[in-house]
Amino acid sequence: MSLTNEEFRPKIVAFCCNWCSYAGADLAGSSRLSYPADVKIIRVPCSCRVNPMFILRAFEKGADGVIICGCHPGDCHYSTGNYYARRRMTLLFSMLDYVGIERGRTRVEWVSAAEGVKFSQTMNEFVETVRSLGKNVRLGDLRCKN
Amino acid sequence: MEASKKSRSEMVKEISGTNPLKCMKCGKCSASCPSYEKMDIKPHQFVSYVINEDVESLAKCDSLWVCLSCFACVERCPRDVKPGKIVDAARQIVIREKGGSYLVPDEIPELIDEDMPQQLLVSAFRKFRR
Amino acid sequence: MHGIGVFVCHCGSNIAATVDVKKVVEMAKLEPGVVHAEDYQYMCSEAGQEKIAQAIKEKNLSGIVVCSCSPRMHEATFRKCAEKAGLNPYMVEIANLREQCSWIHKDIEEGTEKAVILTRAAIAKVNLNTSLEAGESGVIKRALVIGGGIAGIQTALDIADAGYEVDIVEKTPSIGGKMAQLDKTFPTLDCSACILTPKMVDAAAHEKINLYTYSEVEKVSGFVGDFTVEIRKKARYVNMDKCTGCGVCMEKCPSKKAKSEFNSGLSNRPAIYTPFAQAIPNVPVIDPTQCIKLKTGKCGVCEKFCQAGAIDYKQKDEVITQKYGAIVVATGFEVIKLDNYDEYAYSQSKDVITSLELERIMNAAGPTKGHLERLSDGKPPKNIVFIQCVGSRCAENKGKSYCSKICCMYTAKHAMLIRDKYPDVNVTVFYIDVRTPGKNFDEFYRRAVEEYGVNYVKGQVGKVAPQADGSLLVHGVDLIDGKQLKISADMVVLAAAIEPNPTVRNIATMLTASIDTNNFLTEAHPKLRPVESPTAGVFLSGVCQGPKDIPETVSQAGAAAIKVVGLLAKDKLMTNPCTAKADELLCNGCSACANVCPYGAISYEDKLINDHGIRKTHRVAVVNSALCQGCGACTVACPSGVMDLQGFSNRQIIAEVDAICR
Amino acid sequence: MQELISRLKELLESGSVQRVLGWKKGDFTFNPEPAYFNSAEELSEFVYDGFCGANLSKYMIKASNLEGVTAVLLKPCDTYSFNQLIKEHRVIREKAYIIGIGCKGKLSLDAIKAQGVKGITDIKGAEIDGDCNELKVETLYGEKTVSYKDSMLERCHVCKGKEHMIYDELMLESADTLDADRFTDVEIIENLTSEDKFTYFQRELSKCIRCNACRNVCPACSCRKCVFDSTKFDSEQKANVDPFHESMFHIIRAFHVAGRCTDCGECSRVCPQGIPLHLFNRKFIKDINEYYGVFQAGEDIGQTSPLTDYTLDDMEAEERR
Repeated sequence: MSLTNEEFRPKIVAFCCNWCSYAGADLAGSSRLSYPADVKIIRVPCSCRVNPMFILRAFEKGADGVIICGCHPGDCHYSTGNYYARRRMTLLFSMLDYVGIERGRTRVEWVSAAEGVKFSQTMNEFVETVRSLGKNVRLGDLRCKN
Repeated sequence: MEASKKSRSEMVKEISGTNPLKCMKCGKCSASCPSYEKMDIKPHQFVSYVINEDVESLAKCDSLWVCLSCFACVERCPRDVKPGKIVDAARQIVIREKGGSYLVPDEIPELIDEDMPQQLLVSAFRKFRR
Repeated sequence: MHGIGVFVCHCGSNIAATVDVKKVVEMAKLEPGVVHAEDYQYMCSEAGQEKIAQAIKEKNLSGIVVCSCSPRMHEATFRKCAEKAGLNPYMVEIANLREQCSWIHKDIEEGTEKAVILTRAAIAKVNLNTSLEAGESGVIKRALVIGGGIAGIQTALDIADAGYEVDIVEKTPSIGGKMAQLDKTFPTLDCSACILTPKMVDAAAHEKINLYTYSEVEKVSGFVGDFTVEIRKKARYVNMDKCTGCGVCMEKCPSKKAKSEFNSGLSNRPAIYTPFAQAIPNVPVIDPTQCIKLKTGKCGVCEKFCQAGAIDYKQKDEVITQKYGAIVVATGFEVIKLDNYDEYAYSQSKDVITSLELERIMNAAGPTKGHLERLSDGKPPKNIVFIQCVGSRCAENKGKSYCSKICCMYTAKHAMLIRDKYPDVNVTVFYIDVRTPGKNFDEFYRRAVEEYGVNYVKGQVGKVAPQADGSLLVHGVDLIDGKQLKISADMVVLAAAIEPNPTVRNIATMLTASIDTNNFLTEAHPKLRPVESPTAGVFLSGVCQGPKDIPETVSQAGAAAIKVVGLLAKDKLMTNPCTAKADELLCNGCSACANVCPYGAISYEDKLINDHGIRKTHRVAVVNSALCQGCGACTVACPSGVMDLQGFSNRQIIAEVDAICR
Repeated sequence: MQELISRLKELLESGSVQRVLGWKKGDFTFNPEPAYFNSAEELSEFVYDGFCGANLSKYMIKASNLEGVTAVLLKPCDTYSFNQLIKEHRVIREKAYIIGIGCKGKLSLDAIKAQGVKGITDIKGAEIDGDCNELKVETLYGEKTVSYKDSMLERCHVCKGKEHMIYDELMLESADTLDADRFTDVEIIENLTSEDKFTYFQRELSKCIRCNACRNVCPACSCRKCVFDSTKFDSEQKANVDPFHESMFHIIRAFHVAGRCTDCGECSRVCPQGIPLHLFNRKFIKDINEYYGVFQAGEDIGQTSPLTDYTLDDMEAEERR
């Protein structure tokens, strides 16, 4: 079974920090700024809560793209969380590039509670990029696929 | 007809790259315009014609050819609506729709009158040398 | 018994219009662990909560999922509801079907599909939730107010009147702020100083209020109820205890070239100065960038003349550390720089001034002793033009996107005062809109037009051209008459936009309080919690939160004060139980977690561990749950997954991931 | 060599150490193994030569719990690991008497075999006292001679230097072996297309049998219980059930040791399938060096690890190369 790009609906997992990006997503919602339903948000207290294990697990279970959103550097609710997250994700995503995972499937974006527009734009862009890359075949658990 | 009208106003937006809905009708463009007196449609009114999808009237008006393209309005517009670019876009539409009837260099001397400011000649190149 | 209840809210039509709630209920019933699922019009209503409570009791639910609006909105509501019904409040999860589903999707099929998945993820998570108990922490009965303008003063007075200690930290040498610089206030035209100075005196005299002027907040740590703040008291070079405020030093000081900040740079001040006559405290400071003695070692005039012996050139900055239960930000505003609006010739002509500068010119204590005169030649102006919205209401690349809110009213005030005092002066106001919502505000503006004959013209000015004869040619337009106007004026007043004081960025960072793209502090909820920051224990007063006039600022200052008092009145605060916890059986004791903890909440102990019958002493991490704020940085630093975050545990998040990707 | 053995005897007999942690002879000359020596007599089995590649630092975790002081023999590169373990409170400095021993490059049987040598029965020329220029290999098919240099482990070609980072006393001479850049291989992979990168790693990793040798030998992988053995993430895996698990395991393992890995190369040395596992760790090391400044784990105990540190203007993930 092959899917053309038009039919292809990617699975996107977005990890959003509770204080900025999740609120930014709420603002996008209350401002009725749409983005594809392919994006499903997981609320975490801070971007520094995102364990590489979660990201790889998402890919394993069939996610086509993973995006991490947090407060802008300097604005972290916990002062320093996003600084750690920035280093961790830079290194992890660089490693994923290195083992041949397409670069467009991973992304880090800083979205404040006031940036509903940015949240929606980011998600639209990200979904478009992942859609153009097609189904994730390099990291998936192939047993579940038919 | 309805469709072509609409597409012309869309074209103005596309060519000018501006969003007329951003205008807050402050009138700074009209206050800045050196050719204001000679204009039948005033600079701050341009946007309404585009919003109301009446590019027809815009295309017929004198303002289009009175505008010096000095871009004072573009520079000063607080909302980044750039009325000068709308004029420019309307001109282009008119010129495009005329087909091949571009201004021929030989015709220019006849068209020049003595009061014509130097700036107009320079900006004429902006208008016609497309 | 294990059983999950799922409650799907219609939110009127907010959710139900784009999500088939019945289908969500159907699908939820198929999920493992779910024993009850129902939908209702408004789950957050009393009747809705009653349904939840009943189901918890009747079906003996061990956890619930409420599919409704954002957890930022009603998580607390549903947790309380669960608690009342006898369920641990942390056995509640919210699926955000409104902000993150129904409101952004139009297609009902698509919306429903996503809603089902979000619900499934919440169910997967709640299956792994554990009961958590909130801890308690103490409250230090003292508040800090950052900024000593009218907002800060009012907040401090109200808190102090309720019986709590308050410290005001003000970075300039005197409290009073921008209001002290104003001449008259709208819409009643009382003298600003006359109504402000009594409040300044009250603040200084109040036994519960402590002023740190010429001081800045340098470091903030801790959390609601228990902040530790370092305050730098800059060297005044004047001993506050000895100074009598006689003012001789200021008179005798030979260095008089510094621009007076208080007079908006329109007059000079000595190197040793108080910003203005009614300054509180009435103790001068020496400006080290101007003082000849401090710069060259020679002079010492002030020391010679000071009868009290209060001058101390060797004084050093002092850093004091104080503990607070609550912090109020009242940092106020500045007028924007006008570099981007050179068409109005502010940099080219001395007679183009800002409204704040006009305020000083009109003031009897100002640079012209209250006489309206041109700064270029001292002549009385005959034609004055006011230009509104300079730098306000602009596209983002051109200026401030917001309305500065106060300009319409103060311009009407200025125009009125000028026409009143100098009836032969023509006053023209170019406006885009006149915005006068507020008690007696529109009446005030109408009086300016009707009684005082101020000429209001609709249309923004294009440019101001200084002429050879010293006059200013104003290129304007009257949009109503459809005429372009060229008015020869001899003074132009610009209603420049206001912006938050630039220091607020740094302060917000120290407080971990969020800030918007315009540098205004963000409120916890724009409508329902307007004076609180999302950061617990931090409150907002005055223009730091958004443009405001004096009456509004004072009301907000009072509102912030009552919020502070409400906090300080408590003896104990419930702490967030979603804290980190180490599995001491397996901890390596490697210190990675402690290295990333921003709160110093992790320490190490040697513990005797019984590992499958083998007793051994191990170095293990111990989290102080009173200090831990639950960010989770440690959980990722821990390679063995031993450090976990309660409420957002590794397994819970993995379960959500699995449910979403299923 | 003799002086080393005499010194060890002296230490044991004087009672200043209770045991020696070193290597003893294996079944062949080319497979010595780590061992404790509790008495001077036991030292007759002691050996130290070009085949003693094993990094003994990790054994000190257990030895730190034993009674008394352990004399541990550490090669220059092993001392980085030991330092890192001190930093992580995994070993107790006072429980170790560190004899920093010289190193002239360690040998790889695979590298010897790769030179076309089969049926090896004995190898001479690996003695630490020798000049380490040539190896005489006895095989079922006669004696062969191979160059010492060509027979070294990959890690010795990119040697960190022959200086000991921590020791109580130094013994034996070293010889420089550095003759390659350690990031060359990483760079080659980086420059492939993502398709080719994937193919390369899939080919390598599909050999993985999840024997956990890499994990067990790694001085940084010293967790009392590995996440892949615990239920902490619902991630316990005893074996690879699908191709992704191999990469998941190795990526996460590399991430967990990032900023802590000293690049000792033990993972690649012990992998029975010959997977170049160091390429994962080196990628992280290379990125850390490029993005956050050059960092060598184990060099300086006082230095913060790059992953528990930050600067306000670190680069963004999207700016990665």
